[in-house]
This record gives sequence, structure tokens and C-alpha cells, in this order.
Amino acid sequence: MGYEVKLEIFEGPLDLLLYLIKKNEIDIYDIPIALITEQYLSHIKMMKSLNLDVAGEYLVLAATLVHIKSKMLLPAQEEDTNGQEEEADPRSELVKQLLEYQVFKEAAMQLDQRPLLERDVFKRGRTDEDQYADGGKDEVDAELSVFELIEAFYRIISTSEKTEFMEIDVEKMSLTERINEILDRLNEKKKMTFTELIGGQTSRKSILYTFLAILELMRLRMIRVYQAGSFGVIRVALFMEK
Amino acid sequence: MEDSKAIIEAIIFSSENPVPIDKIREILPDVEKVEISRLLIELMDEYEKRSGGFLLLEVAGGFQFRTRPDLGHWINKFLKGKPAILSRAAMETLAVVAYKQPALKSEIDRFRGVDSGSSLKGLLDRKLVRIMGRKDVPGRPIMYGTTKKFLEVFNLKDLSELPTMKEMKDLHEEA
Amino acid sequence: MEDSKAIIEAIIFSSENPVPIDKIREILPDVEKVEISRLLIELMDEYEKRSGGFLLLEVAGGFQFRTRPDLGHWINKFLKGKPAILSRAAMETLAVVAYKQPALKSEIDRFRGVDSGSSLKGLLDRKLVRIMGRKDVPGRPIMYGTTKKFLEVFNLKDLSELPTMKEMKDLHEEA
Repeated sequence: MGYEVKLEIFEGPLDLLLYLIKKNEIDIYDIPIALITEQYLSHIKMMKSLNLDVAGEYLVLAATLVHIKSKMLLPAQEEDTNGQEEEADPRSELVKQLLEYQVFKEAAMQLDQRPLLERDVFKRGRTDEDQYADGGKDEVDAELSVFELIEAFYRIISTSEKTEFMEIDVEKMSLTERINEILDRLNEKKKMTFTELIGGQTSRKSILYTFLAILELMRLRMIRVYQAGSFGVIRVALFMEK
Repeated sequence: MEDSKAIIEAIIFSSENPVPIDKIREILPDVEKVEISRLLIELMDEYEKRSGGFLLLEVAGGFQFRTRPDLGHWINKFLKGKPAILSRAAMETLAVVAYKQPALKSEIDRFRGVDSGSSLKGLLDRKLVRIMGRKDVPGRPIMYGTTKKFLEVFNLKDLSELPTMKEMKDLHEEA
Repeated sequence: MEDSKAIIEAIIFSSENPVPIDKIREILPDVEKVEISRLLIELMDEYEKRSGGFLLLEVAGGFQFRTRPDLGHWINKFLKGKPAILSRAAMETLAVVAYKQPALKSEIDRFRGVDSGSSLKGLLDRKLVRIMGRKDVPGRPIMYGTTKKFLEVFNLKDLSELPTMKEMKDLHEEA
């Protein structure tokens, strides 16, 4: 077989499929699955033979195509054993996906055609004198990016040789959040009852977090918890420094 | 040129980022907002008519001087920098984020049919995309959206300046 | 405006430093040096007459746009209002506090491999970090945590919205 030397760079299986549809001048709403599947598979084979990295997604779509093909071979009016109608067209899900992808591909092209900063248009070059104004010292208040924060952290951990790998998860952060909240409220009111602290929280999960936060704060000796008698009111207070 | 107009021009000129009208107002509290708008429109017109090396444009919710788009080639030659180019994968990922925001990574992957992790990371690094928070569904996945810098880089006043999805579909049907 | 004049203007505008005539000539080899000089003088005159927010001046052996000296007061007023950004050291310290809270200074130092005293002080001043209490171990070291303002500035509903290490690794691994 003759290889096409010109090998397009595809952004993924959907991109390849769209390319084949265009190349064959096929109606996207009525894809001849057998033909397209064959071409798709031979493209993948070619990519492999050229030692190109064929991402797993390509193989998943290959399997989908083969599956659709086999479904299409079944007699059209055949009914399910339950007596229910066969789902409309085995291709419809794929067509929908292709149409959506096509829209985003178009959107990407439109974005690319805009006059891009530092490609087509330029701001005024920054001079040394411009840097002198460092801004007020006390206000940070431009919005900062969470991504930069975690990138900073990631950088530290990935360069440090510490074996204590950080497993930070949402659960831990929820707990810390609650600890901070309790400290805030106790700073304002000095003393609160357990019921007040729990108050307003309806979900079991948030009540549980509050409870865990109180235990943690006790363990850290940051708060004190008192109870007047065995069924009395439970009071919580900040652990005061002497 | 009248004073307030020159001051407005100087402020925009000296700023690193697009300057919103409200910022100008803070510096010139005695000038009405409508008057500032009027002066800005006058200035934009003047530069447009003059057709010199740069223009005054409205981008990312503010005003900024930028070189004329058709001169990009000369400036690249002068600055000798590599023009900032986004890969097609990055551009596609950005398009999905821009149109679907707040977008989940799983959605982006699904629309593109491939894993978008590295594109997304690149866009976060370049501050074109930001983390918007978490979606309140099981697993609490991270939601992504575009930044102000995205508007700046793509010369957009605001997100509504993007063609709508419908407009794009229509384009397809014609093609 | 004729092309070469607009190109010269765009080049000077986009340059960080004053642009010498020879530099312009390199970009426009077909334009004679005297012609470039003539165009530069024309441009300087135009801006002078216009008396807008900035002027084209000959400085340090080159040409540069600069705001009109008598408007300096207004520009200072504008630039002073610029929000401060966080240094890399401050961002790292803040990151360790955010993820390890309640965090001890000794832990932060160990993670970062450098002394974090001054960053920590800066973050306390800016109210992004606060003292949570003292740890009940010998020496009773201070424990640090983040504040409500931290959440505001990073646009987070609560701490659980912070990305986890696993999510971060996922983004990194594809790259």
C-alpha cells in the first residue's frame, strides 16, 4: 500500500475523524461507518508504523467505530427482547460529539485569527522608570491566583527530598477551614456553647467537621471545653495565654 | 489639548495594564464619568484617523495603547523575540474553557476527545485560564475559567465580544 | 500617515529603551538615514504641537516616548494606587501556611530550605496570615494559619476549594 507522505498532525481522534469525513466529502449526518472505520484504522496503523505516539484515546474511538459498525450490520427493524425499540441510530452519539468538536475547533480558529498581544500587537515597552512605583505596602488586593499559590507549593515539594509526601485532600482542608472559622468566632465572642458553634449547620457532614475541629483544637490546646454536670451545657473558650 | 484630556492620555500611556474609566475617575474626581467617556472616544477617533504607529483601544474592561495590528511584522523584526504562539491543542482547550466556563477538565477532555491536562497546565501557567472554584457535585471537581489576561491577549473588550456558539454553528452550515 | 513613519513610531513605542537611528535603519534598510531623521523630527514636532499626554524626545542617544513632565503629579497619583503583588518568597511561604496549617515557622523554613521570617512578617502585616495559637510542645512555638482575607484575595469560598496535591500532580504529569 502507498503511504501518504503528507501526515497531518491531528489534535486527537475526533480531529482525525473529521479530517476523514472532509476528505471523503461525506455527510456528517450519514457517515458510512464501514468505510470510515477502515480508513481510520489504517491511519492509526500508519501512525504506529511511523513510531508516532498513538494516544489511548485513538484506540478507544477505534473500538467505538468497530462497535457501531457491528450494530449497523444488524437488521434495522430488529427489536429488543424487552419489546422496546432499538435506539434510533447507533451513530447518533458519535455525530453529536463530532458536531460539538467541530464548533470548538472553529472557535479555536476564530480566536487564533484575532490580533494577539505580543504576536500581532504590542503594548508600550516598559522602561526602568516605570518600575519605581511599587504600590502601597498594605494593600494586596488585586485578586491573586490560586494556581500560582499551589504552583509555589508544588515547586517546593517537588524539589525537596522530604519523604513525608503531602497528601492534602479536600477533607483535610474542610477540617482546617472549620478550625479557622471556630477560632474567628471565639476571637469575637470569647466563649460559646457547643450548640452555638454547631448552630445553623444542617448537613451531617458539616456538623461532623465542626466536631472534629473542636477535638483537634482541644488536642492542640488552643481551646478549652467545659461542661457543667454530666448533661449540662458544653462551653468552648479560647485557651488563654498567661 | 485641554488638560483633562492630556492627563487621561498620560495615565493610559504610563499604565502597564488597560485602564478602566473608574480608575481615571479616581484621579480626576472633578470630571464627570460621561465627560471622561467622551474624551476617550475623541482620543480613540484621533488615533484611528491619524493611522500612526499605535492606536488607543478598549480591551479587557479598560483602555490601552497598542501598536497597529498590520505593523506586527515590523515590531517582531525589531524586538527579535519569538512571537507568542499558542499550539492548536492549547487554542482548542482555551476555546472550550472560554465558551463553557465554568468548565470542568472532564468536559474539556470529552469535547476534545483527548486528555487536556498538559494544555490546561500551560494555559494556567500563562495566566490565560484560572481556577474558579469547585463544582458542588460528588468529587467536587475544579472549575476553570478565563482570566482578564485572556481578554487582554485576545484583544477583547469582554467575553460578550466572542462570537456566540450559534453564530459559529451557522458558519459551519454555510461551509 | 506614510508607512515608514508609522513603522518608526510603532518601533519606538514598543521598545523598552530609547531607540537609536541606526537601530531603526536596521529594520528599514531601504529608508535613508537622513529620511529617518527627518521623519523623527516631524514626529517630535507633531507631539510637541499637539501637547497631549506624552512627547517624543531624544534621550540617551535614542528616541523615546515620555509623559509630559508637567503631568508627573497626576501620573504619580495614578501609579501609587497600584495594588502590590506578592514576591515569590511570600507566595511560597503563604503556600506552605495554606496547605500545612496550623504551620510552625520551623516547618515552613524546613520546607522552603531558607529562613521565612521576613516573608511571614510581611504576610502577617498584610493580614493574609495570622497566629492561630501556640503548639503544646517544648518551647511552645507559634502556629500560623490563613485568614478570611486570604480567602477573599484568592477568591475562594473556603479552604477546601484549594486544589489538592493530587489534582496538581495530574496536571503536571501529562506535561
